[in-house]
This record gives sequence, C-alpha cells and structure tokens, in this order.
Amino acid sequence: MTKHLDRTEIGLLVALPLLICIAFVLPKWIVNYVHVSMGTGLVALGVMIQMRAGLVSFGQGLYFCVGGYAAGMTGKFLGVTDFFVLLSAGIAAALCLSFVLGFLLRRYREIFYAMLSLAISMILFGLLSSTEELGSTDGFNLPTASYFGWSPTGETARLTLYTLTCFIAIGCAIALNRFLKSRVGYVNEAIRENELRVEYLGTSAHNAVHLTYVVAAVVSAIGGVLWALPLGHVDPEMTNWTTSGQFVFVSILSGTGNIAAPLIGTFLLEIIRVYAVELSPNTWQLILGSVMLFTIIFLPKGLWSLITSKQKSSKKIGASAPKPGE
Amino acid sequence: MTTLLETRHLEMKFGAVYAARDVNITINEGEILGVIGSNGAGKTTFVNMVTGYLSPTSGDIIYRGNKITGKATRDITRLGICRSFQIPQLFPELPVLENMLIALTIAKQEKPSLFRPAIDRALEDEAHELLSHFDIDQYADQLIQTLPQGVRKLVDIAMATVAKPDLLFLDEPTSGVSADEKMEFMRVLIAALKTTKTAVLFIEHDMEIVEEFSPRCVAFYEGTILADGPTDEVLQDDKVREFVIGSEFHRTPTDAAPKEGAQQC
Amino acid sequence: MLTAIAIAVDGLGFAAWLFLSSVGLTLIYGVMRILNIAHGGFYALGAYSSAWAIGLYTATGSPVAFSFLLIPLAALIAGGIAGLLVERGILKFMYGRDEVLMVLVTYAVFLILEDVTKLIWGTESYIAWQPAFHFGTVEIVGIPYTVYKFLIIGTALLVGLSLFLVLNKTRVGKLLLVVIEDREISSALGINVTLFFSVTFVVGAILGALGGAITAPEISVSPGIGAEIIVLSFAVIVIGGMGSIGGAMIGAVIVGFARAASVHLYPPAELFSIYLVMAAVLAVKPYGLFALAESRKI
Amino acid sequence: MTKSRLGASFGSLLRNSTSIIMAAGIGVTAAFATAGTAQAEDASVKIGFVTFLSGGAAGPFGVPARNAAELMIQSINSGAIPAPYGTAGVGGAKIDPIFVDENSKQKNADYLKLVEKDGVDMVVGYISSGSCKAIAPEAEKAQKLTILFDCGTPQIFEDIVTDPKYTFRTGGHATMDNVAAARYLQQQDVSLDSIAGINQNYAWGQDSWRDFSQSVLQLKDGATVSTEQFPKIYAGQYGSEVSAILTSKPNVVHSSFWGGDMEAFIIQGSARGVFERSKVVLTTGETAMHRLGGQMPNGTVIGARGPHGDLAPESELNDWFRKAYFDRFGTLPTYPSYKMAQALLGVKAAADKAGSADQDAIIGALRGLEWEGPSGKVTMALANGHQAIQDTAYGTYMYDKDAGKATLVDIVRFPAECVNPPAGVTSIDWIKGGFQGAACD
Repeated sequence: MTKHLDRTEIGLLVALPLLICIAFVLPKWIVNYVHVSMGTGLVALGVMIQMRAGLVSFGQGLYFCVGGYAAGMTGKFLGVTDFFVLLSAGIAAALCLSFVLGFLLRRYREIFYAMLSLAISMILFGLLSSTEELGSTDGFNLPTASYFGWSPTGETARLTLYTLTCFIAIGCAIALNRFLKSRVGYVNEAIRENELRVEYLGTSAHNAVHLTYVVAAVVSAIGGVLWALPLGHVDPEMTNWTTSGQFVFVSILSGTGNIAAPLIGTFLLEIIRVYAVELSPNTWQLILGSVMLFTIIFLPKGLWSLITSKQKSSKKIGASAPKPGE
Repeated sequence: MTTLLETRHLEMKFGAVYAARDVNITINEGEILGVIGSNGAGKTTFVNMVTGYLSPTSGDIIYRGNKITGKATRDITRLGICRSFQIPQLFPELPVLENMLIALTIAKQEKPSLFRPAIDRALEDEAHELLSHFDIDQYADQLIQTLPQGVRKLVDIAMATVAKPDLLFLDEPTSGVSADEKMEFMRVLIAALKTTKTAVLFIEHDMEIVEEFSPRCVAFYEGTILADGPTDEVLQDDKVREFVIGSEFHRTPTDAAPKEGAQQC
Repeated sequence: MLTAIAIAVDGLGFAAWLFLSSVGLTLIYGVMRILNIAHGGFYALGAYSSAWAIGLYTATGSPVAFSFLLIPLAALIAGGIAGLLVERGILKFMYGRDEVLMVLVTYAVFLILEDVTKLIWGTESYIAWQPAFHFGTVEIVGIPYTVYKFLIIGTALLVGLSLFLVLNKTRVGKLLLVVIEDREISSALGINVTLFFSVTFVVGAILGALGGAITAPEISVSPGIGAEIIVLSFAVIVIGGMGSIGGAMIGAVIVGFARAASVHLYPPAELFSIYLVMAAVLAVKPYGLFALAESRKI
Repeated sequence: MTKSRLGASFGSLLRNSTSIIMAAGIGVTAAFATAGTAQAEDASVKIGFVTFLSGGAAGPFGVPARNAAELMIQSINSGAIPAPYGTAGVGGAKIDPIFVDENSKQKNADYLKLVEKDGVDMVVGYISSGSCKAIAPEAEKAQKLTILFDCGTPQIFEDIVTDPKYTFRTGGHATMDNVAAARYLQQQDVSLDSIAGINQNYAWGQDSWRDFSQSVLQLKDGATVSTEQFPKIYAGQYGSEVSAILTSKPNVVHSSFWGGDMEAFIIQGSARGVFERSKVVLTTGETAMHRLGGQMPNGTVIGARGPHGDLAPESELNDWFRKAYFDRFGTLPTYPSYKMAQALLGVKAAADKAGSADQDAIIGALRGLEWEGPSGKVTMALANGHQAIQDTAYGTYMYDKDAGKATLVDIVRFPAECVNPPAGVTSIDWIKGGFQGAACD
C-alpha cells in the first residue's frame, strides 16, 4: 500500500538507481560534484529540519566537522579503515555532543539560537586550529575506506564509496521525510508557528527541539563522514562560520518544502559556482550573489516552489483535498 | 457534586501592582461559570496562573485534591485543564485542518515513534468531526491567517477541546465576534461543549451572554473577587453594578496602567 | 599591575573600534529587524575609500592634519551612496519578508559588494598610515600608545553619546523609539515607517563605513576585511542585546577586555576568546545583556 | 488504487524533474563541448592554474602569482625569455591556461573538474598548505602531473604522499625560512637571549614559530621565550599584542605574518616603537618592502621564502623578469611571482629536455632536474626528485630617503644544504637534533 510510502519517498527510491547509474554515464567530474554534494547536502538537510521548527542553525558545520574528524581520528589513531566503523564513530560522536549541547540550545529561539550555535562551532574551530596533533588548520588526511575487510583500490574504490554514499544519502532522506511526518515533525511545525500553543496542547517544545537538534546533528555528521571519505582530508574549515553559512543559504535557496530540495539545491549551487568561476574567475562571487538575490526576489519560498506551484495548479483541476504535510 | 478545582489565597504581584489578591474560587465537575470584570481586573491573570503560564506569588491551586501550583503548562494540560485565548493562539501559516491535526497528534499520548507517520485517515476523520461540531468544517483547507476573527476564535476553542479536558477556560470567546452574532456563536459553542461533561469557565464582557449561558458568575475587581454566586444575584449586587458593569463604559486610571494593560493582551 | 593597566588600555582601544564597527548593525537591527550581513561590505567600502582618499591627499604633500577630515567624509560618501543604493534598489522590495530571508538577501548583497570593492580598488592593499603617526605616542606605565588610538576611543564615545542624545532628546529620535517598540502601532499612528527605514539604513551604513574608515590608517586595507568584521560585530551586539545601542557599547567593552586579557595572560585562547564570552553571556542571559522588551502574547 | 497513485507520482515526478534534468543537461553538454575543443588542438599544452583570486590571500600572493603566470605564459609562447629559455613553447607546445580560484570549499572537486572536464595536461598552483595536503593524494589518484609552486608545509612528502609519482613541489618548504632566519640573526651578532613571536594562529604561523624558536634554542644556549602571541589570521588589530611584546622586552621579535596582517603589524608596531626596542624579523617581509617604503623601519630583517625578489642574485634572467614584470604591472615582482616563474621555467626546462610536452616525458625529465630560475639554481633533490631545494637568503632593510628607494643590506646567502634537513629526516627532528649534517660552508 502507498500508505507507507508517500510520493517523496517513491521519488527518492526511483532516484536511487538513477543516481547510481550516472556514475557510469556522466563524466567523472560531474559525478564527483554529485558525490560531495550528497555529503554537504545531508548537512543542509540537517539545517532544513531545524528550519521546520523555525530554528536557523548558523553552526551546523560543527557536526559536519565532528563527523569528519571523528571518522578521521578513528582512522588516524586507531588505524581503523572500515567504512562502517568510521561512519559509526562519526555518528556516535555527534550523538553524544549534541545530546549534551541540546540541553543548552533547546532554550533558545530565533537569532539567539543562530548565534549560540555559531559561537559553539567557532569554539571548536578555535580548538582545532590550535591543536597541532590534528594538523591545526591544515587538517589531516583520512585513510582509504575498506569494507568488512575488503579493500578496493582505484576506480573500484571510488565507485563502491559512491554507491554506498547514494544508499546512505537516500536512506537518510527517507528517514528524515518520515521524521518530518512523525509526531515530532508536526510538533516542530507548531513550534515554528506558535510555541505558546504547543505548550498549552500539552507537550514540551524543549524536548522536541532537543530531539530535532540531535537528529540534525547525526545526519550532519553522516554528511561529514561521507564528504570527508572521498576527499580523504578534513580540516577545521569544516566548522568555520562561512561553511555553516553556506548550509543555511542552500537550505533557504532550495526551500524547506521537500526533503529532496536541499540535496538537489546543494548540487545546483555547486554547479552554478563552478560555472561562475569558469566564466569569471575574479568576480565569481558577484555572479553567485546576483543569482541568490534573484532567486530570493522571484522565488521567496526557494527553488522547490517552482515545482510545488506547478503541482498546485494541476491539482486544482483534480479537485482532490490537499494532503497535509506533503 | 465533586470539587474539581480550588484556589486558596492566590496572589500575583507585578512590581507594586497586585494582579490578583486573595483569590479563592472553587469549580465543580461539569459546572459552567461566567467571569466578569473590567479590563485589568485580573481575570486573565487568574487563568494564566491556573494553567501554569504564570507562577503565583503565593497561594495554592488544588486540582482533584492535588496541588498543581507552579507546574508547567504542558503538565497541567495533561491533567485535563485546557484553555482558549482572548487573541487566538493558532498556527497561522497552516490550514485549519492541519492545526487540528497537530493538536490531535499531540493530544494522543501514545508512544511516539520517530519514523511512523503521525497522521492517518482516522485522525483526519476525527479532525473533520471536531470541526463539524463547531460548524467550521467548511474552512478546513484554508490558512488560519486568511480567516475572519470569529472563525479563528472557534478554531482556537476547538483546539482547546481536542484533549477532552475536564476543565476548560475560555478567555473572552465572543470578543471579535460581531454583536448580533454573539448569541448564536455562544449557542454553537456551548452545544458543542455540552456533549462532554466538561466544566467551563468563560470570561465575558457581555452581561446578556453571562445571564443566558452561565448559572453561576464571579466578578473580579482590581485583582480581588467582588462577588461569587448565582448569576442573577451577582449581577444585582451594588458593588458589581458600580465597579464592574458601570465601568465597562468609562475606564478608571488604574485600568490603563501599562503593566496590567500588557497583561491583558 | 602593569599588565592590568595594559589590559585596560588595550581593551578600551579594541572596544572603541568594535563599537564603531558594530553600532550601525545594532541600529539597523533594532529599527528594521534586519540582521545586515552587508554591514561587512559597508565597513570595507569605508576603509577602502578612506585609505584611498588619504593616499591621494598626502601624495600632494599637503599638511597631514587635514587628512583627518577625509575619514568622516569618506565614510559619509561611501556609506551614504552604498546604503542608499542597497536600500532603495533592493531592500525596499523585501520589507515584511521573513527575518531569515533578509539575512540571506543581505548576504547576497555582501558577496556583490565584495566583488564591487575588488573591481574598484583591485586586490592590492591600501596603506594610509599618515594620520595614525601624526600625533605620535604617549607613554602609559612605560608602554607607548598612539594618540590616534585615543582619538578613536574619543570618536566612539562621541558617536555613542550623539546617538543617545538623538534618540532620547529629539522628536525624531523619540518617534524612532516608537518605531522600534512597535512597528504596526507606529504606522497606525501615522509615522512614515518607510522613511524611517530608509534613513536608518543609510545612517547604519554610514556608521559601518565609519568603522572601516577610522581604522584604515592603522591597518592595511586589503580584500576580505569585510568578512572578518561581520562575525565579530555580531558577537558584540548579541552579547549586548540585539538592537540596543547601550548594549553594543557594553558588548564591545566586554569583548575588548576579554580579548586583551587573553592576549596578555593566555595568548593561545585569543582565537576563540570572543566566542567563549558570547557563549558564556548567552548561557546566563539568553537574549543578551540589554535585550529589547518583548511584548507579552497573552 | 495503489497503482494509479503510483502512476500519478511517477508522472508528476517526471514532470517536476524536467527543469532539473534540463539544467544538468546543459551542464553536461557544455562539458563535452569544451572537452571536445581541447582535444582538437594538439600543439598546445593546457595548464590549470589554481591560486587565490579572492579573499585575504589574493592581494599578496594569489594575484602576483597569477600575474607572473600570465607574463611567463606570454613570454614562453612567444619565445621572449633569455637563454636558455629562448625557444617558443614548452617542448614545442604552446601553453593554454585556465585560471581557477583556490578560495573554494570544494578544492578537490574543482581539481577533478580541471582534470576531467577541462582536460588540462597539468595543474600548477596551491598557495595554502591545507590545499596542498588535500590535493597531493588527489593528484596521485587522478594520475595527473601537479606542480605545487608555493605552499610551505614539510608534511607533503614527509607524511602525505611518501612515494610521489605525479606531484612535484618546485619551491622549498617553510622550515628553511625559519632556520635561515635564526642563523642570520646569529651571524649578525644580534642578541638572542630573549625572543618573542607574533604569528597567526593557524598551521603556517604555528609551524613557523616552532621551527624558529627551536632553531634559536639550538643555536643559543639559555635563550628564553618572552612571549608567544598567536592572533587570529586576518585579525588586523594588534594593539594588545604590541603591548604584550613591549612589556616582555625581547631582543628579537619573530613574525611569519603575511599580506595585510604583516603590513598592519608593521604600521601598528613601528608607531609604538617595537622595531626600535627589538630586532624584528619578518620571514615574508619582502612582499611589503616596496609598498611600505619609508614606513618599514630600517634594520628590520627581511626574508622572501627563498632567494627571491630583492634577495635574488643578479643574472640576466632575473633582470629580464623584473623589468618585464614592472613594465607590465607597474610594480616589482614579489616572491609569489618569482615562485610561479620558477615553477613554469621548471616545466619548460623539463619539457625542452625531454623534447615533448607529454605528461610522462615531463615527469621523467622533471624528476631530479636542476634548472635556473630568476632567483638562481633550483634542484629537485628531495623526495625522489620531487621536492625542490634551493638556497635562501636574508637581508636587512634600509630605506634610502633621498632616492626614495628600498634596499636590502647585509644580505647573507645560505646554501640549501645548510637550512634544509637531509633526505629522510623530518624537519623538527632535524632541528631538535642540532641540525645534523647541515653543510654551511
């Protein structure tokens, strides 16, 4: 029954084989941008689910970095190269840290949530930048991943990692789609709209925010690991405010309407940047800024609204009641 | 009749101003009770204290024999005390149906799952049914922010009832409803509420409505209770006539004091 | 004791620069509820135009004393023009939009301003040291300090005082306070909110440019200085309470002293001292030290 | 019912994806188009240049390096460089450049794009050590000749890529800058009893200070560190740091500041007498000397990360380079320009020697190559012939007020073997071990 799979999820499942196929069809450099975009896209997803609760994290790079570093340090100091162990290390680190920090952050809203998350991420930036054992600002390199004792090299390694990344990214997206439609997901919407009423309906806004914060942290850490492994390198720039800022901008530009939006938006923005650099290596920021400005002016609800507005107009004809949450 | 709620010597001070002083009220199960008083008399403060939004400076609130003073709003809601608001507190950018669905989702105290959709067909049907009770199901797909004040008031009240409360506070349910629609509005409302055994306390400025719908009435003045008893007696009370009903049309300087003004809205 | 005095003077000097660089940001936020990332762009524009003007002026061999006039003039012209263009050309169409969206808009403007600055002045750095050296130094407990530093401190006090007087003692200021308090009511009262927004934004932009212009003689004006100031000034106004002029002053002093103390006592902490202070202040006072009062909902 | 819903979903999904697919499609077509044209011409060698074109490192490093690249490309293609580089092209092929901004979050993806989409034959670039650390393994994976022309970290061939095949570095690493600085101060009889450092709080600053302070501790018994300042990069305001240095009264102040940070420190420090009270050594000071002129205090010890700029020995090639650069850009070339020219001349020398611009031919010839750059002899001596060593030099700044000209006096040259660790020894072990095997004439 479709009861268990909504349209977005079906779309994502359909996209999965296509995504894997492009590794064989498209030129390697585009696949490469797709690959890293899945990593950073997951962080944008983490930002997006918080945005659903009206919370803008200007420090999501924190968990992007925690994921990457936890995986990297597991490899560097424990000599582990197994993909799943590294991924688990990233998740575990983010889980612990976000659980603790959540007690602080759940009390904050609006710009103060943004600034506090920023402050915490910048403290980590400072700490990592002055830790010479971890290569300071230059960071350090990660091992090539192995999979349950199998250590592919060269093209096989790249494709294995890419395929796994596709599976995990799509899996995360589906899980988050479920999360948004779960009780907590609805509570988050309600918090964004009117937190007072949420409390009066008999549930704790703090707990919902805390939970969302942890979920966002975990998915960002997964993004961090998936981004760092193909790169083979991590550095503190991952938790710098400029990195976090980009995640926020991608989420807003893509729109919070659909779980797939940040993933696609990340890739599109990356491609725009690549062509802006190619077109005008000295003033690409000007082009990027203008594109952003025009997007906001003409598509205030993000790029995804291009798609939903089309849907709405076609739906009117079908005259079916709009399903909430879709 | 069983006592549902009892307040003892409730006191609330904002700086030097008393918003409530020695407030003692008892509410019985299934009772309907009207509260009158001029702006700044402490009516909303009373509701705010009982529902946990404000913590009283001193005094006790007893609900079903247990002290609930100072408990969090959400915990009090879970005990079965709900409220509506003078200014509707809704989720303005969402459709009416979704407002109700959120309220219903939260009200269901089942074990929440992170990855199971919270909303299904059954819940939607329940939401539509609730809306029909209040005669507003035709607005189900409209955004709150596009609706007239009267409908918003009803949605606000409908949301307060989803948890099937034992005690419901309605803060000026008819404010924002045009004068000639007030009676009909209250009739729909009380009819909807009578289907359950909910005790209702409503704050009202229109004496006709109080007379019509509540057998008992409490009058507030400057944070204290001026009178409490059968509605016709209270409305005939000299002090009530002088300080409450009379002052509806001319504000005294204390009423305009900024602290209390902010308190009201 | 020596260290304590050094921390006090250094802290004050840093705080003065911080205050000048962030007061425009807090003003704009207070009135318009826009967290203006383009502020960094105005700062850079001010710094470049002042360094450029001073460079041109001193190249003529004219007396250095008059070059001081170029600093406020450069800020006024650069900040005024840029502020007006941004407000009239872009922001005007955006009022009423979501706060977060406005952050994004101003970020886009910032990116554009960065490259515009680069197109005008190139990537080479500009140096205009003459004013900073003109008055020489004074010694405090054996440490020489430039007189120019004290001029900056004086300017910061002057700007703070003027803003206080304008806001609290003039009719326009009082109307502005009403706008800050409640936008809807003030437009209902017949106040021309749009005009107030325009003026505030331009004044904020000029103040941002002044922050850059006045520090230009002490530094090397090079690409990227705008990005650095953004987070720093955000920290200052968040600590002080967003939208509060007095808060910005206190925030600047706290950050200034924290940084000076870490430099003198534990240099490795300099990198994150500011963020540590910000996190600490917010943990105790979640909305900053002088948060604007929120009106109660029910 | 299930089926129809599914079908509808598919339909809408397809409809909705059209725009996205179209956007991606445009990208792909464009990609193939450019790749096609690149293959059409074969008498050219396509080189990707990656330097900072935006951000704080653009002005002092990225843009001078790009300028030098433009000048050298034009001169190489037209055969305008003095002997032995008088032939046109590299190995007969003309250089076709493509410039990319190093200031990017996706450096590796950008690199792969250069290799895959733009089809470059080699990549020359990377100023930041962080970039080099990330790119070196990528280059080996992509099997593309990659020449790191500037970045300073010794780790590249010590830890990251220990058996390089495609990665070369044509500039010396940062260790020699700081070892030479310490040796220079000692030779000039500057008291090293108490030293202070002000370095940016990131890898470059931390490494520089560690190498310098450790070297001084080796060279001078009983030397003490009076204060170590680590302000944030691009901080710009150094009032507190200057006070801290002044109160700690060191004999020597060391700084590896660069660009705007260095210039700001010179202005703020000189205004308050730091340069009079202590001997200040600026390891990258050369980039600022012609810009600051009289503002740079006399007696400042200045380095150029190699014998570049004013520290370069006189030669026909150097004279040509300075003049050509000045004529074209209106300023004298600083060390990033020299390093870029050095890298491109290395490529040309290798290609000319092999007689081909083929990647394998260049790699084979460049390994262990010795060539003359504008700043003298360069030898690919370390890391299997992939890491260059070069002499270095330090001098003392002197401003001739009458002529309005900045000069360097007391220039001391240090042979490469004197200030670089021998092959197989890491820099810090070498310094702490008392410079074992250093050959300093």
